[in-house]
Amino acid sequence: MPVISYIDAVTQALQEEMQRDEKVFVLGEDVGVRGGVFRATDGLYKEFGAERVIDTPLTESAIAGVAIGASVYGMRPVAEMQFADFIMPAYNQIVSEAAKMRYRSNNTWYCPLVIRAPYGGGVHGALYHSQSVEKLFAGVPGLKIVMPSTPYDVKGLLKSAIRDEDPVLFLEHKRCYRLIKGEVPTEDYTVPIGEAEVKREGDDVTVISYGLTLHFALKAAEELEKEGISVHVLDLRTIIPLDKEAILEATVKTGKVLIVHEDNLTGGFGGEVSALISENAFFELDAPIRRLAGPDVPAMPYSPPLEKEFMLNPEKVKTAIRELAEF
Amino acid sequence: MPVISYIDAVTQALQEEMQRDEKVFVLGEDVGVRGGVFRATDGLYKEFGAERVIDTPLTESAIAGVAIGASVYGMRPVAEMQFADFIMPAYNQIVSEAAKMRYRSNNTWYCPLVIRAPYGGGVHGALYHSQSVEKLFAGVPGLKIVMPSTPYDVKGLLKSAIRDEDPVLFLEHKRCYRLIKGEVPTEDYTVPIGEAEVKREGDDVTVISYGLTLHFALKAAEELEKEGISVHVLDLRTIIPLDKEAILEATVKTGKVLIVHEDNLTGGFGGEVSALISENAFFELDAPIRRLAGPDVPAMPYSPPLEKEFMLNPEKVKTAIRELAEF
Amino acid sequence: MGSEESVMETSRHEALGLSDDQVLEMYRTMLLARKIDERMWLLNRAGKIPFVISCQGQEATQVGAAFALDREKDWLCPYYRDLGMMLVFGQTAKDQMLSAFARAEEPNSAGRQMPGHYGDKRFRVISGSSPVTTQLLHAVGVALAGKMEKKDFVSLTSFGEGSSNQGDFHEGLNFAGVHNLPVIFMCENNKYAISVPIEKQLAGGSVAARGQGYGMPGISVDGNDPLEVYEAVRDAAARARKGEGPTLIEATAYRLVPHSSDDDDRTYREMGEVEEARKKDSLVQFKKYLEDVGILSTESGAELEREIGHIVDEATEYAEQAPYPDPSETYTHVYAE
Amino acid sequence: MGSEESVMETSRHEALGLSDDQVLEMYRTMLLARKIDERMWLLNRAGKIPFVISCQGQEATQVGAAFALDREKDWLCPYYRDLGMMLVFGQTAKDQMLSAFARAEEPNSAGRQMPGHYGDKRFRVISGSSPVTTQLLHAVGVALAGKMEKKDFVSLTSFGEGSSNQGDFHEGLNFAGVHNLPVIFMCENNKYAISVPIEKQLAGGSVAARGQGYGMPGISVDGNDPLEVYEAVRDAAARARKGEGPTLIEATAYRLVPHSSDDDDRTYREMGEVEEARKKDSLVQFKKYLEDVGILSTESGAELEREIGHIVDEATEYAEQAPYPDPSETYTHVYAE
Ligand SMILES: Cc1ncc(C[n+]2csc(CCOP(=O)(O)OP(=O)(O)O)c2C)c(N)n1
Ligand SMILES: Cc1ncc(C[n+]2csc(CCOP(=O)(O)OP(=O)(O)O)c2C)c(N)n1
Ligand SMILES: [Mg+2]
Ligand SMILES: [Mg+2]
Repeated sequence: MPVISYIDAVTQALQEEMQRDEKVFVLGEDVGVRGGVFRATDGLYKEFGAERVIDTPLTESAIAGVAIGASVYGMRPVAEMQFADFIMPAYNQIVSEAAKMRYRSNNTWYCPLVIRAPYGGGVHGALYHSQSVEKLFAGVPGLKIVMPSTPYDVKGLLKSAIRDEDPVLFLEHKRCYRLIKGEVPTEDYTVPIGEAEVKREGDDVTVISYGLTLHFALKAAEELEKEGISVHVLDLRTIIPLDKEAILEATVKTGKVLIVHEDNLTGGFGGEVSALISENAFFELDAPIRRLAGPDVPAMPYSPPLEKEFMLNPEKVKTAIRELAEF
Repeated sequence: MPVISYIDAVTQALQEEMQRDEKVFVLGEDVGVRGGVFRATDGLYKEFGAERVIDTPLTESAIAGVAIGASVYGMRPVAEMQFADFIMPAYNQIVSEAAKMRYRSNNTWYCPLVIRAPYGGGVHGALYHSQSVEKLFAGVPGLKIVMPSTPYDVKGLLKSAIRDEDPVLFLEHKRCYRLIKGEVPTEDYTVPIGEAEVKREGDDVTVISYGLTLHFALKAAEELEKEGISVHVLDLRTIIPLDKEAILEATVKTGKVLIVHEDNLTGGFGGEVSALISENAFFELDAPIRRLAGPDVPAMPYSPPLEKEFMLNPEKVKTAIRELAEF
Repeated sequence: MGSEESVMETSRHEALGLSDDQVLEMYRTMLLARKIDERMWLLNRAGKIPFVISCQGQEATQVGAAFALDREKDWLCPYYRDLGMMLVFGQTAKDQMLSAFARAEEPNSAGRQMPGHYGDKRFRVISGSSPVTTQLLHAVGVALAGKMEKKDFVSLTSFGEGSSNQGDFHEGLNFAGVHNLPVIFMCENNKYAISVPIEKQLAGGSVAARGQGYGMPGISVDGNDPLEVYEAVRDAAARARKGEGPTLIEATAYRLVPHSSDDDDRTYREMGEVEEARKKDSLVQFKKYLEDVGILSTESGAELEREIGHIVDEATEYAEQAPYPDPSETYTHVYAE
Repeated sequence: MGSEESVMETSRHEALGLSDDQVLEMYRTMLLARKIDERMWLLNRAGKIPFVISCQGQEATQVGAAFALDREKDWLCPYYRDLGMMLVFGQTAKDQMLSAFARAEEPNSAGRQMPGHYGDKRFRVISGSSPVTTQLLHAVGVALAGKMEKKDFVSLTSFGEGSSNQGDFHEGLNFAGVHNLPVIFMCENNKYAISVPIEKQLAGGSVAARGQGYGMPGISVDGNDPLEVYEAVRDAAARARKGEGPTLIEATAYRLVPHSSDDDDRTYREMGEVEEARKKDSLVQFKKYLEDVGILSTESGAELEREIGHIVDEATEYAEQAPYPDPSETYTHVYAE
């Protein structure tokens, strides 16, 4: 199997889906001629032309709203928000419209659309090019939220998202784009939305994560093995709908749970995971459920020492796991 | 002490603060001549004139953005969103601007502004005049979120919000407006932001809630007393910043916790409260932490049987408490 | 505007290519919309339905516009007052009453949404929400899809003059202009947004004047005149189908009743102003026109009123008896099942 | 435009009431902005600073506009390219370099924000963010406050032509129009929004043309000519102070460098086009003007360049040595402490 980068997996999925289905098209700022500011849509303009790879005006609400209209009509738009931080002007369209279209029309109309957005920090992006936004959408029924961590999952899940009958927010950690590489089959495959995956088996402590921090957990697990701590790592992959069974299974496996995400602690999605566990597997727990997350400050600052302070890393994850293991 | 309604407490607080401080002004849709569609600003236009009680165009982003500009200048704007459901077009201004102004300017600029919004259901308001929106803002550091349940708290907290140096989202449960009455002193007083209050003492089960469902909890507690179940009821009043000590104290009091809110279960603020408890008071718990909340559907439907099904009520809360008590 | 020779003898509707039957049908639909609406207020005041939001005063705009479209292929993204438009496109009095009573059989949402929140796949009417102006972008999206698929339909979206100040208006007109899309933006200017009059709402005072800033025609019409609206929309649709892009139309009329059943308009406007507006009521004026050109007589007019009264009665009775949705419906259709 | 008698003898800047010293100061500031900007690119390419976003090509617009304001009382809500404006209002080369190096002493945010995210209480410049066009509404809010407090300052906000399509533009202009506020909306049209050219961005092709839809003057000026910009902003400010309300100004120039240090503009525009634009570079043209009217000589021009070179060197050295903020700063100033 060829080894490709996380961002190439995005591009391949888009390209193959556009080849497979004429209704699939891409729209967003700089996605056409420029191929996207991260180059995620590189080559698509050349292959599919200006009509299917649309450079839109600088208007996120219109990008979302036009995609909604086109998807209701029967197209399969894949909209790009240039940075997840800039999805806010489209919030009304996504929350009030896309997420509620099926419910409010009693299953008559619906929005099979994907909104892709690069999120996350560690790239000198400062306050507004580093944010995690999943918690702002995780409580919006009607929307699905996918947050893959590996090229394999990116490609398989993006294909599933495009083929899905409901609106999917597809969040790509921008630090992973060129950092994370992995094997990806050449033949067509999908990864189902809503299924978590055990990325590493272990017995002492369970880490539940997604995105970039999943890799920190894997790294930490590898290093802790040498200290004799065996870590079980669950990659949520999709946060809505949430794979509750997988979470409970992973909890039972070790009885000690650490939830890790880059998004701020308070109001972050870790709270939901924690609540779910303590509601359903309370008596399986051998220690308090712990969360390790970004601090409760508005966003990640620019200056390197501050950015470093905000970001998680394998060391911080290791420390938290060790504490739980020793509990 | 005079007994007044929840909405009158809003009006009184606004009026008294406008009398006290010339920098305080009100803006929003229909807040002037009409006195607000709920009449929360009734009489203010007459007393303070069109300059301090501004009927704005139908533009929520402008209402928030203009309030931000004016507050940065040094005014004390109190903006009304006609319904919390219509705050979404202002999401970018609130999340990206108001909440981050102080942090991003290293404490140089800040936004002492209040955004009031009627939220919640049970008023035949259907999908878009019934939503709870707190979870959409609870993970936004820099913003404070106040959700009072009684006229006393409304008045005292709204005054605190107006005097606060940071942006405050002030969420008023619209079903409480005329339903909930209570004693309110005539002299000036404030209720501090960030302090929860025990609204009823009890020994068997702790209920943590806010807004309309707090009253359901009190009603349930009253009725359960006859069955010999003693219920401890904590009213969060402010959800950001969260009164962690009060939550942990209330937990320790009974060892059994039920969190109740009208907002949807998944991603709802109850998750944060639950996670906090299981992280910090795990060994004080005698039963799994339970959450009772609105179902995971986009919003409350119009048709009476559906609205009723969505809404919580004292019966549903009673059942949940009883289950916990018997655990 | 009509051929030189026969201007004086030709009636206005003939000059527009409309037959007597067609204008009669327009009037009939306007009247039906009005009567349904009036009945809803009665039902509301009698405590039978929780909420009404009215088309009263805007029937000419709505019916004139919808008549100018192709009811077999064009798409609508209307707003909550567009009862007249919905009737033209195919919904019935029964549909409206079922919706007012929030019954399971109601075609827009099976009772999930408030009345006035239209949506009907049979007639290519996309489901609308309450937050204003969002639908405008959906119409642009449909028009984009149509262009991509080389179809020749147009989409029409309507909205109030207050709502035209929302950011989505700007983003939508700009997007449609850049991509030269077959979409018609129709502002139904009824002079108030709840209590806020145009002077406090709309800088410059004209929605139509904003068209040229997007390089598209911005056309003002008398919203009380269904023929004038018809002509403007017909021409806009023809341009759109020819690939000449979008049009902004502002049809000005007046909201004859309070904003909704929850409103009390005496708190913000003089009742004399409403009385004045009633004199220009399109139902009065258009009726007079039809009488003047000899299409409607006192008798046939009265007969029509009776017939429509029956229809509304029947619809009301049917809807009142119809069952509510089952509570279990609360949980369905969040996602594809 | 100047008095009849002396038009031919009077130089353009004299006709505007500007002294020789003033225009020299304008040129000096433009040049300083350019040189700081150029140095930042070098530092970036040398791996010393992570990011640059440029004013290059827009100096005339920025400096001309800021000169027309009252630096003691007017307010600014600028955007990320407005280095020239910030220098006029009082920031220094050192401030810019501290910001580029993300140092603790940096005045906009103490290193929290990217360079170009201006904010300075000393000069009444409200802190800006990255999401475009949000600052426009803040300027409207400041103007509203000024009107309420019966002050006679104006606020000026600037933004790109791409950004002018955001909903906040529409809502802001409308609000300012309705309330007749003392605010100047200045679009710096540099013909691209990253890779997207005006034709794909801006329906109708003109931002200025949108002014009349809000009942306000919409004025197009040559963004390469600081005197033309100065005049337009001066007049707008005078109108605003007299209570005559807001003005929209579109100053068209060209972005001479890539969008930012992360961009590669060869992927979307011909380098020949950039070369063409360089011929109209305001620094070249305005220098020539000053030479033509005898204010600048070859020698004094060279001396100025040297002096500015020194300033930039010193600023760079200072900033490079200056300390980063302490990591503990990550946690401060979320709320009032
Ligand atoms: C985004 C949003 N804000 C506020 C409201 C509340 N609201 C409903 S209708 C209305 C007035 C609309 O006025 P206009 O656009 O002129 O339409 P009209 O009702 O007059 O036909 C308002 C403020 C809403 N539905 N959506
Ligand atoms: C809301 C938002 N969307 C997207 C971006 C990313 N972005 C930064 S600058 C830019 C282009 C801006 O173009 P224009 O307004 O013409 O200003 P210019 O950079 O050309 O001066 C884009 C798309 C952003 N900053 N904010
Ligand atoms: Mg109106
Ligand atoms: Mg530009």
